[in-house]
Amino acid sequence: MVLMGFAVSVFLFCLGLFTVLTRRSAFKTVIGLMLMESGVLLLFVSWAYIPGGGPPILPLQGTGVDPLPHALTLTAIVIGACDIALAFAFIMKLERFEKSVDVDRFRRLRG
Amino acid sequence: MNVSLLAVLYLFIAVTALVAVLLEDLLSAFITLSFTGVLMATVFALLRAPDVALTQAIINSGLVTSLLLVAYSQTRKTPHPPEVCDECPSWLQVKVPAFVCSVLGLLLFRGLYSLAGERSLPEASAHYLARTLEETGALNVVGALLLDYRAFDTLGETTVIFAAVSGVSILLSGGRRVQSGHGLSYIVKRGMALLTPFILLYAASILFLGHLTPGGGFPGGSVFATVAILMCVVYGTGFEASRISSKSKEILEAGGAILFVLVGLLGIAWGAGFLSNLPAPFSAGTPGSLLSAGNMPLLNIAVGLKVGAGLSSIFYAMIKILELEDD
Amino acid sequence: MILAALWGMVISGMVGFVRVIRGPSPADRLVAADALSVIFTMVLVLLSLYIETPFLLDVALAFSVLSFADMLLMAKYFEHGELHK
Amino acid sequence: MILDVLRFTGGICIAAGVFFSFAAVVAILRFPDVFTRLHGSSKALSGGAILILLGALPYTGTVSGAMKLVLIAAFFLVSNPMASHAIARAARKRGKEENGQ
Repeated sequence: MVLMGFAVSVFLFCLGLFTVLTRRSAFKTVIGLMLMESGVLLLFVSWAYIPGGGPPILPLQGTGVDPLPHALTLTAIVIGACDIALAFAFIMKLERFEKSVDVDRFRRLRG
Repeated sequence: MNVSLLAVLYLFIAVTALVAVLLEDLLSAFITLSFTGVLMATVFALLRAPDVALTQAIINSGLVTSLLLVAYSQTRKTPHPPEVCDECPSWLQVKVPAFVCSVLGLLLFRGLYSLAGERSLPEASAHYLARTLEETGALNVVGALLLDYRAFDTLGETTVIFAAVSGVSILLSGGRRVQSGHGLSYIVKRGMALLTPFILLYAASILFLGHLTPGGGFPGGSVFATVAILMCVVYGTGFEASRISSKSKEILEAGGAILFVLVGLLGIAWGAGFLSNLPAPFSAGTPGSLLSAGNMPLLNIAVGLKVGAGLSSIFYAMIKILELEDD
Repeated sequence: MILAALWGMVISGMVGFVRVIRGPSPADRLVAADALSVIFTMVLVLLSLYIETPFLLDVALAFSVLSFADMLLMAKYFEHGELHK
Repeated sequence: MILDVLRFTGGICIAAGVFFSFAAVVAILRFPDVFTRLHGSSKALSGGAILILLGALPYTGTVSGAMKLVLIAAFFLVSNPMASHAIARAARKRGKEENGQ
């Protein structure tokens, strides 16, 4: 069961990477980044599950699941949302200057 | 724990993600992606992570979708490029990236396979689960981790939010401000007027009960930001600007940061260290009551102010830009 | 009982998702998204009954508020073509 | 005893709600155009969701859980028709523009 979660999170990560590598629209790139982030979140939470554990809210009945990855995941979700907002701001600004959302066209960004 | 239900949900997540990547139409891809978000929230709920499920359902499947829609609708005049590059040779388009990704996936899965053995609580987590009530007075262990044991991390995280808000505001500054009162239809306006107080009350309940039930500053602040987004959508941008000006958002956000740091400095003044909770003058109170867990309600309010004002000002900065004067 | 209802809602969600994939126009997809957001909220409610964790009702309520906001945003984007009018 | 009767009634309500939700989904899949799909889905799904929420009431162990269920039902009663109305209006306006010009 844990392995299933790992498999899906690896699949999401690789699908996101594939999207970033192949798609030309900048929005699709952002979608790929979001999928990669989702894969990592799923990995953390599925790893934190302990069979038979309850949610980490006191008072516990029996044992609880591992609360530490939950806290890290919560932080990662909020920071991921801020990242994505910043990415959109970049896309909107680039669209205004380059008149395109094609990632291949953003030549001036090449170092 | 129902394994087959979990398997079906995992499969559904994989299918929605695949469809979101493969669909040409971006609007449908965004819709599908928000479904991936809520299915992941369901899986988190099934894996007994209610805090993460709440935050995921609010932020990753709700707020991010609205940001996607706004960014897309602002750029929809430019034609969107074809899915894959025409000039490059065909083997470079799909086959090589697919091969690289599958090899990477196999390696990652092989690496993770060794983690999947019999799992027991690590020492630190067992300590948190056993002694949170005594050391912080809070009932929500994840909230206590965020705001007591690792409060310094949370301060850093609010700094990241501040950096993102200033980045978005600087990038999207300039251009004319659009203030229009053109919203949705009359029925939606009246219905929204009926709903707004209840949504605000619900956001406040998530925010203030963060140390007792799942919730806290991050989800609560995001629901507050949602109210600003809804007002902006339903009544037009002019109404939202007249009610909550960007100046007052700035003041709220700065106030959240200052409150967080002041609560931390109070711990130093007591000689107990930055952001210390129960060793400082805060009292644990009765476990389970509203005013318990020392400084955690204060820190929740600070984080909620910061996140709510920050996310709504990001949304407002995105929605207000138009073409530059010369267009 | 609750588990059977949960399965029924998950299967309804899967069937409705076919319309999101197939829908010829964006409006069809919007309609399907509106329906599916309600169905997923119900999945969360039934799940909270199934694993006997009343906190999960919070997740369902929050998701219903957020999906409502998203639907209005999509409808407005769709009606005016752009958002700031 | 009385809880058993309530739970039995609630179970019937949940079954009816699941049936209506499934009918709504079939309507989305089978009906020919946007407005008939919206008609089928929004009505059946509002009713089905509220039936499920009311039927779930005796199954929650706590009073606060039951209050939250009532809250979700009330929210759906207001918000779901509003969203459907906004979508229908937008689709009609879009359709007019595309046909007119």
